Amino acid sequence: MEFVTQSLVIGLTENAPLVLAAIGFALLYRLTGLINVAYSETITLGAYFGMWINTTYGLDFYAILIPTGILAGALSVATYLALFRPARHHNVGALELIIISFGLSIFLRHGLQFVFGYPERFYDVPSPDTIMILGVGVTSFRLIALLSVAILSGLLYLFIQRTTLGLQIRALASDEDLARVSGIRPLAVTTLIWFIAGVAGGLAGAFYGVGASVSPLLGWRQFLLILMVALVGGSWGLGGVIVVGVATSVALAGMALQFDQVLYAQLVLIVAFVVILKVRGSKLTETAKV
Amino acid sequence: MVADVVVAPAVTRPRIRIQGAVKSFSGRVVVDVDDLVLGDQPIEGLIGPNGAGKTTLMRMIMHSTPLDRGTISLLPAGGRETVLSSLPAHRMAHHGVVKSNQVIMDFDKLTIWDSLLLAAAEARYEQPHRVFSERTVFGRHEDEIRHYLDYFGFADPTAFALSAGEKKLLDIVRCLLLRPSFLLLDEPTAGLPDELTDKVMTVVKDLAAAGTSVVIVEHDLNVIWSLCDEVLFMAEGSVILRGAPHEIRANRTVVEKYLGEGHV
Amino acid sequence: MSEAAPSVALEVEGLRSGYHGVTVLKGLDFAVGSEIFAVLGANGAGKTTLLATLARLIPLMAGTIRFQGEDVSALRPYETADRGIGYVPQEKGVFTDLTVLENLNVGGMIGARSRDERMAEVFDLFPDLRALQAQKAGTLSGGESRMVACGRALMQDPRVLLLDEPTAGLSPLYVDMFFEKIREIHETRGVAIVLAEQNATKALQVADRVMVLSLGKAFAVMDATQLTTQQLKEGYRI
Amino acid sequence: MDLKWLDAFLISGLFDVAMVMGLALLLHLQLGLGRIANFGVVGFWGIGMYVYGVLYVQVDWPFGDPWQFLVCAAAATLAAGVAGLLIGWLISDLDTDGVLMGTLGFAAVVQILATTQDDLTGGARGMGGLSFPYDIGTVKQNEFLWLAITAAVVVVILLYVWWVHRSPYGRLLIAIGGSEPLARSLGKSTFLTKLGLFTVTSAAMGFLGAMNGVFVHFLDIGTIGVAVTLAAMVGLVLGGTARVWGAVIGVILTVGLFDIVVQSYLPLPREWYTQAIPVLREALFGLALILVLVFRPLGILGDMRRDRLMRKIHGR
Repeated sequence: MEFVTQSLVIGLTENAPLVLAAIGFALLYRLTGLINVAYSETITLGAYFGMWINTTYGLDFYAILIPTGILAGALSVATYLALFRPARHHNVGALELIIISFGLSIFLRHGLQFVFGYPERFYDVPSPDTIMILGVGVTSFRLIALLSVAILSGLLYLFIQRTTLGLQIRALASDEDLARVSGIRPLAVTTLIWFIAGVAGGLAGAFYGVGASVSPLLGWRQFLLILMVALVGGSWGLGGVIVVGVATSVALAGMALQFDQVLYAQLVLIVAFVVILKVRGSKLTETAKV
Repeated sequence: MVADVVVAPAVTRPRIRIQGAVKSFSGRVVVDVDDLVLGDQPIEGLIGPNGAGKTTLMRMIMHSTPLDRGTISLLPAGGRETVLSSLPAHRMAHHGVVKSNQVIMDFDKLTIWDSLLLAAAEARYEQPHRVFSERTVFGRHEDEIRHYLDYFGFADPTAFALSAGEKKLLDIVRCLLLRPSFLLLDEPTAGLPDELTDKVMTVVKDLAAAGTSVVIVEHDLNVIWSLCDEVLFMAEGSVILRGAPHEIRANRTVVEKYLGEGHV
Repeated sequence: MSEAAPSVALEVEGLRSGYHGVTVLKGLDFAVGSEIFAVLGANGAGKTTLLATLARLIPLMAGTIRFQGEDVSALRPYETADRGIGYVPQEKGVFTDLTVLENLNVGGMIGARSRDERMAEVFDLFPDLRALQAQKAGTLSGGESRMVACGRALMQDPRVLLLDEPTAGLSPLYVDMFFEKIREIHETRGVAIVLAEQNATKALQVADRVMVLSLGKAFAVMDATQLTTQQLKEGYRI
Repeated sequence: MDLKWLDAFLISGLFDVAMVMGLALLLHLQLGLGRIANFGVVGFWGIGMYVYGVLYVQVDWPFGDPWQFLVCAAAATLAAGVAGLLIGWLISDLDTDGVLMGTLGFAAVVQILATTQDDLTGGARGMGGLSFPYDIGTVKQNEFLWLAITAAVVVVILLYVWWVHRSPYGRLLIAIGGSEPLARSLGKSTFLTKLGLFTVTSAAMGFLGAMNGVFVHFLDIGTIGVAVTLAAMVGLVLGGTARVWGAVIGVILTVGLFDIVVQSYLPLPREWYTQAIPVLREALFGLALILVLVFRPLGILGDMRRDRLMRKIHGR
């Protein structure tokens, strides 16, 4: 019993940003069909943006969330307009687009390393209190991070599900041609999606950063997990991403408690996800065009 | 359902038997064939209004569209029955069941020669350790390929197929090189100039005369009326009539289904 | 609704188009006024290509399309939608991931009139949809999803409605109902309708004029009442 | 042998070029012909290197070099081949997204195992004890010979690739890369073909990994990072994914230019060498990958010219 509560509390508080990041990634994937490897750097840069605003202007952590989100969103839109959209216009194939995003990811990551060097950096925030929840000590930051992520995910979910813009996004994702003849402007809506995905990624980065530390590899370390959650959970919609994300977080924490090495938990998860994908992939071999 | 136009099946002709085959897309039943045997006659035409399920039925036979339920089996000319619907798509060609494509499909990085050699090449030469087998494969199939190239008059077979007509023709020649015993043609003449249509039809007739069963789906009904020994009329997912071309052409139901009731 | 459409809604000159380098439509000339204009023809005649070209989903190879006097040949689909061309494609007319209500709302993003008003009109036209509002469009029956597709296009307040085989694969009950609705849409709203249809009998009952397409060419363009069965059979090559 | 003209930097630079060229040539078969985007090249290379290292160092062999090398390298090749078979089976019927996840995941798994099994691999501390399977004199002479052997292996791979382009097998790979459903309808088992391709190329990647282990003498989990995959990919993409010589030209222009010319001959600040230069290298490689794919997706050499090739081998 103790094990279960521990896994739950640790998993949810430590890995809360994962859910937010996966939602953003999955949105982009579902709408544009693009696996954006450079999304990991949107997360990293979000963490840096937040830290920069926080340490330069001495702003409170919660005050920096809005500018951080906007900056990360703008960055995400910039990569779309400067890179992925022109590439699409040049008729670059889907496979090449992934490689481009892989190149962008590496470029940004190592560009950051070149500028900031290796040392890990920290947000300038008052040292957190530790609160006991179900017998597990949790820092107040992580608790608030969990709360914020839950609220943000909820807001994002509502935005996508309930607003007119969200409806346009879902319509475009569902059937592009039909959306176009229904009067939806693909460019505007696609830009919006990149912005929202960027905001989600950037905020996830800020939460990762304030929870631990900031380094150029912050986002890349999480990327495989985000990719797996988004690919596997995404087929059941946004709700699926959230559920799979939460389950992954808890499983990660639970296995970390069980095994002597945290890495084994990742190992098990990677294998599990690839097997799920394989089993589902074989079932999905629907009508070929021959 | 099938009108009782009983024809004594030719013994040596490969046939395909479709039993209780059902396929629906998002709740709509597209194909529902109770019991149907194809291949009793050398060339059979499959016609019917839009959405009758002709292309879907063809794809079900090739197992590129999985069946919801039912079985499709091949009764070869003198051999054991093979259940096609439990085989993966690439095994169809091994049993001589081959289909041309309705939509133009081509390997855009392969030349015409490449494409034909690919179709003709045996699997044992296409192994990672047999990288020196090109001459062998070329030698084995050169004459046959040259025959088709000359017959259809490809402009430059060492180059890529450029026009839609050339691609369509290439698709058909690929099928022929697979030495089909049961050939399904899905709109073979769409986009082809008339003289090539005639050439394709001549080849199809020769093939049928040599023992291959041919089933052809075609929108240009002139082709159907002049080429087929038997015509199957499909509507709402099942074959509701079959018979000689003139019988089908004169049939009230066919005219009704095509033009709507009242137009007889 | 009360506002009368200009006498010529669509003018098409020398239209050629197709897919993957195949010319499907080989030079069409016709004009559609404030009427129901039926495009008849057998499989593969080019009906679907024609409607998708008019909706600007397929680029023109040659020719022009004018809509209420304006050349729309180079416009994008969402621009023609804004100007008042509504399009209901064959079979795939609904956003399967969205609910019925959401499907209708997507259409309602265009146009000045209040969305609720238009929604009420659509529900008056297709009362069955009222009960299905919350259902995912992908789970509907064929007839229901055709109603949603039609409703979505009507929410755009179109001046011209392009309907691609609205009754293909539907049960006879729905077919009759649909043709009545098409008549009703045209008469009460003054919407010009281009109706691609294989079922000649039904189309001729509602259409003012018809064009019979045969292998990408116009076999005949004339008043619906003048078309003979013999002409039809020739056009269909039966 | 007088090797005064050859400094240590140059030998290791050339070795890097040969190693990456070998990987890029193998990646060419997967990506350029079969259109399978392997983002886990380093996993197969790394598993070869570590299996070789662990067997060579930790097992008490009854015989010495060169047999010890041959046996261990064979085992490394086999291990990488089996890994290729397994991963190939997992991803062969998935689309690019699944392939990305499977291969990236595999590379992560190899790195995790190399880290956690530290009683065998030395983990983060690294593992020494490897040496050349011969001794012909000075360190420089030994290294030079190994470089020559590696270059010969790469030439063999190049020849193989050259022949694949001229074989029914290569034609089938190109067909599968172009349209899998169409290839299937022609009776080709696309699944088995992809599986075979993945097994063979992965095994070869593993063998190259073992050869790398011999040269560097010291295995370190830092060397099995994504940089290896990137180097092979950027070289191949720059030169031209679809062409035989693409990998050769591209790797010379990327790894060759950077590891040899920039690192050895450009007057860069000394303190840059430890940290800044490798980082700069990756950043530039990433940038090159983007620029090439956006502005010239087929690389310097452009698309494959099957029309010319067909004319050459079969006449008009």
